[in-house]
Amino acid sequence: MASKLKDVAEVVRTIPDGASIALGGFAIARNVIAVVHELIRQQKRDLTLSQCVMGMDTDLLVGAGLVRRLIVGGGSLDKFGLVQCVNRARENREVEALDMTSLAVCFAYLAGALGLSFLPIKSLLASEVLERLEAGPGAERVRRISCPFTGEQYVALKALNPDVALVHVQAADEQGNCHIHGPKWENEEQAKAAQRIIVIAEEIVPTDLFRQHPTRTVIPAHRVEAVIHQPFGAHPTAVYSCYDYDSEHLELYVRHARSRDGVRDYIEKYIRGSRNFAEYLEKCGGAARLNSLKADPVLGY
Amino acid sequence: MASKLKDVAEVVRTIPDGASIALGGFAIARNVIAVVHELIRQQKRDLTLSQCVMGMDTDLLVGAGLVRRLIVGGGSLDKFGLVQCVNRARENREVEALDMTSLAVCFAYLAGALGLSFLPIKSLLASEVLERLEAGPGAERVRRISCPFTGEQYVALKALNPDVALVHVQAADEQGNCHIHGPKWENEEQAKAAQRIIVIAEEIVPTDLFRQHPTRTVIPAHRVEAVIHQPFGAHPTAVYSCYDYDSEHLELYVRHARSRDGVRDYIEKYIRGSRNFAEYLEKCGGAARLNSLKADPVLGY
Amino acid sequence: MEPVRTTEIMAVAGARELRDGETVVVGLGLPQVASVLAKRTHAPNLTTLLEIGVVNSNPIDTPAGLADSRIFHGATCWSGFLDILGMNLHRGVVDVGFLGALELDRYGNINTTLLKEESGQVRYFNGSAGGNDVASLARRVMVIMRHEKRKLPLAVSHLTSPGFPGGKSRAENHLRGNGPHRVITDMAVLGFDPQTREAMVVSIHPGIRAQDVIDNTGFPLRLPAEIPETAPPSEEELRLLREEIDPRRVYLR
Amino acid sequence: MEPVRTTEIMAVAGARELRDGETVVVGLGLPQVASVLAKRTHAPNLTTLLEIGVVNSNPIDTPAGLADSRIFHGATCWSGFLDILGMNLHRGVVDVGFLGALELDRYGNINTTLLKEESGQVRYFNGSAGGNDVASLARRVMVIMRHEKRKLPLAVSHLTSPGFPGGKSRAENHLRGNGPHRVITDMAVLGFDPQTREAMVVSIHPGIRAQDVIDNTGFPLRLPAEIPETAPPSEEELRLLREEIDPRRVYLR
Repeated sequence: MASKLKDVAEVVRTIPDGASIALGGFAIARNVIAVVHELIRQQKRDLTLSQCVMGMDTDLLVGAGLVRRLIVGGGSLDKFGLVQCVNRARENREVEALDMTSLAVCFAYLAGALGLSFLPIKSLLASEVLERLEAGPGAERVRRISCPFTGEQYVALKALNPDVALVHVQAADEQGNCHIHGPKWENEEQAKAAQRIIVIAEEIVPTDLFRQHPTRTVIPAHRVEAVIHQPFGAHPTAVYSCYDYDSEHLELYVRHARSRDGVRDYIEKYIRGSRNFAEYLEKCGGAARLNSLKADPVLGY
Repeated sequence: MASKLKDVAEVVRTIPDGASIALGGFAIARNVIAVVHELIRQQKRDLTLSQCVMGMDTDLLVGAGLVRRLIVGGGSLDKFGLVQCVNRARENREVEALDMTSLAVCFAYLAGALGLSFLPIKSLLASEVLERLEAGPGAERVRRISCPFTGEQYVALKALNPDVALVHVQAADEQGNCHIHGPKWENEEQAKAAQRIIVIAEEIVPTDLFRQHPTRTVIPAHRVEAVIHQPFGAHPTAVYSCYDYDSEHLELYVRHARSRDGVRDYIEKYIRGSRNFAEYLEKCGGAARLNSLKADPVLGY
Repeated sequence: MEPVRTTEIMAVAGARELRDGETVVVGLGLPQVASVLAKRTHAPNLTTLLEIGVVNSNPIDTPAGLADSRIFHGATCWSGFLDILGMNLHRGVVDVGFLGALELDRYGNINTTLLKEESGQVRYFNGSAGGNDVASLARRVMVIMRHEKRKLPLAVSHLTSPGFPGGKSRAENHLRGNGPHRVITDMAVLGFDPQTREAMVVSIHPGIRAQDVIDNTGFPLRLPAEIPETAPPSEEELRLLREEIDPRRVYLR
Repeated sequence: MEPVRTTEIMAVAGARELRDGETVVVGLGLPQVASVLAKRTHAPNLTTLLEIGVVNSNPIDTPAGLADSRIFHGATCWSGFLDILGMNLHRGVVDVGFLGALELDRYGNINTTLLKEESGQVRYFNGSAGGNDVASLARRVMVIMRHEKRKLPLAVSHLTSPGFPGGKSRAENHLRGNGPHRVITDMAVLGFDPQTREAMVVSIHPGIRAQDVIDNTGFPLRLPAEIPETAPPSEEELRLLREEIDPRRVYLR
């Protein structure tokens, strides 16, 4: 079978302005930072991002001004703080935020992954989360319905079928078969809901590894369009069994993210000022720093 | 944590007449034969069985006259033939057969597993399968609806929440954590849809095995009520990585299943005539025969 | 060289309908053989799915059916019905679905549920299983079956899996896939008229007369003025089928 | 022996609300500590779930949050949101859900989305994530938060996760779970009046005066004639908390 290995810049060039993108990251874990950097370098516009729980990935894209709409359950950088760029953009109405819940986003992905145009849910009812959706652009994604059998009231969620899913995984083969170690959060549903799946892998492994453990294949090759090989591609966020999050760099980012100027400086120095991800990793301390983050083989962090 | 290991007779005594049971078998693979035998020995009545593809398990239960209703996608004994007892009971209107499709049964289980009272599907439309359901007792399980967003027509399937799910797995711990090797067909959805999960395991393994490979846990302990340890408990059907199906015995069964008398004789000799599963296995050739069925460690069959 | 068998012509006809890069839900037997042949010739990037939860398996021993571990062998992914029938077929990414049939009528409707004997007695078979799902949802449906008058009636005695019910379009029937595309029999390859949606002859196998086909079909069959002959297998295709894919003649009887 | 800390009283109060054999969706911090304490004492068969797809993990290092690999450690199952929030919480098998809150009002409605400053400026926080799901679906909801007037207003400035909106029953609000059961603060344990569904005092922690509680609550708080004191931790509970569960005082500050 033909290899789907591609360079990150080459892949990002195929993502048009206005694209809807499902991000596979969660808070400070498995964020697709390498692709986020390239999206910023190529100055994409008017992106729609969807994610159960936003992390540094979404915060950076919003901070760089690439995002028109968010469809999310929540957001956090864990102990490092809030998604400050996202919240600032919300507070100043610079982004259209469709705030749902983690399960609502997950069910909308599931509907998309199953080829269903909608799925019912019992969350959201009797909350301002639903009222705000109904009062704004979110109105097109929710309807109050009742069960045709029991009459029970539900919120119908419109399926999410993003143009592209970007998922960072520990291991993939050149055809796109993927292993994810640790919790998968919404990765399987969001990937299978998307029109195009782009995988960023820490390691490229032989297809025989998937033949040896077929039950562990989370995303199968035939659904995957491209595989980007980028070790430490999620830095400074963590990848279970590969490396820990980089506390120093996350703290540095959070300090910058407090103000518009700070974010601009961060983006200039670490992203636009780097020709590629390797250069960024050098600025973060290079091999020495990265080695210090490597996961303990037993603990996985 | 307390052990959930129980004896098959003890467990089957807790299953009342009229119970709805989800069966984890598929054609001639991973049928819960040990439990089927005990259900027959204890002469349960008026059972409702659900399954994507019926195998020897359902055929035996119907042949023994224990079943009032079937909710199924199809049935087969692969190259060994048709589910003759089921088909004879259908032909003579001795069983209420709600014939759906494999995906419809799977979606009904999924709805049940997600706590949704219904799920839409695009199968069944413009078919006599749907017409027959609507014309009979199946009418309570299907409704024609349209998507609140797109207007597209769907069939709404009523959730399946069986009283009990019986699933044969390769390995479980005493608390009920389960590994299933090979394809899972509908096992995860049907188990999580059921009110009670009863697992039959070829092997009891330590909980640490699940802690070592947490991504492989298909059914988690907290949902499981009882674990029955019964090596070769699926005989004469196959269990991937443990043993192959027993062609001779399947052919013998199929010959008996051709007629009511034949099935009666089979049940008398092999089931009612055996005090327990060990006695049945002896009648099938005992250790020598079973060893000849053991799976090749590389091929898994 | 041994004369070409009808089953070989059928397998090759099936293989040639598959395009490189497509995703196919296969059944046991000739569909499996046709897919493997396509993979080994013009479609190396074909993905084969089994409804029970198997992706790209590569059996080295002959399976007794879909539940036989032999058919799981060499797969790159093991999942379940929800993944294959739900997240692939219902999702809309399955290009081709292969089906068998007890009966197939002029509108490509399929019966796999029951037959009615003259006595009026009904005899049941396997039912739908994934058949109705595949017929409702795959982009193209291909049926492989024997060419007999009783198996190709004007109307099926039970409509298990829809083709173009009532001769109406898929949209009018609220169905997603494009419906039946080819019916490959031991006499001919049939297609469907885009206007009337009735079965018509696409090609007739070498050595078969048009009259044979008409006589063995239970519904009026449209024939083109010039009837093409089904392209015979190439030497390489025959070599692959006979030496590599089914050397023991399990399916290519 | 070192005097009992408020955080220890809170952890113990939380632990005692959990029954053996129950399934609990926990968050980081005190809920986690309370669950572990319950497991080590009266509830060895407690099952703890993390919304991201973790069952019965047993961290040995202090996690920075839900996304920190440290919190996955020792789990018997790793799945995802669909399994934990869908096939457990939405399925209806979660007995207890622990939540935090920016604000909680007299009907147990929770705000985790935003705060409005005097200037009228809105400040956003984490939003719902799984919070609204847990509040809508868990059989019993337990909130652990600091006891401050501004955090316990008459009505939340944004109703993220419903308790008893409008003082109406869960059924009238079309919600499945039974709603808020206990609010454990650093001053008291609150419950909800089954008739009026308003928050009321269940017990007050040792050393706290009723007036302190009233003064630090933004809504009229019903107090029983005889106000029970929150039962203090036993020596064994203190030993477990201090020596085994949180020896480095990360959460029990």
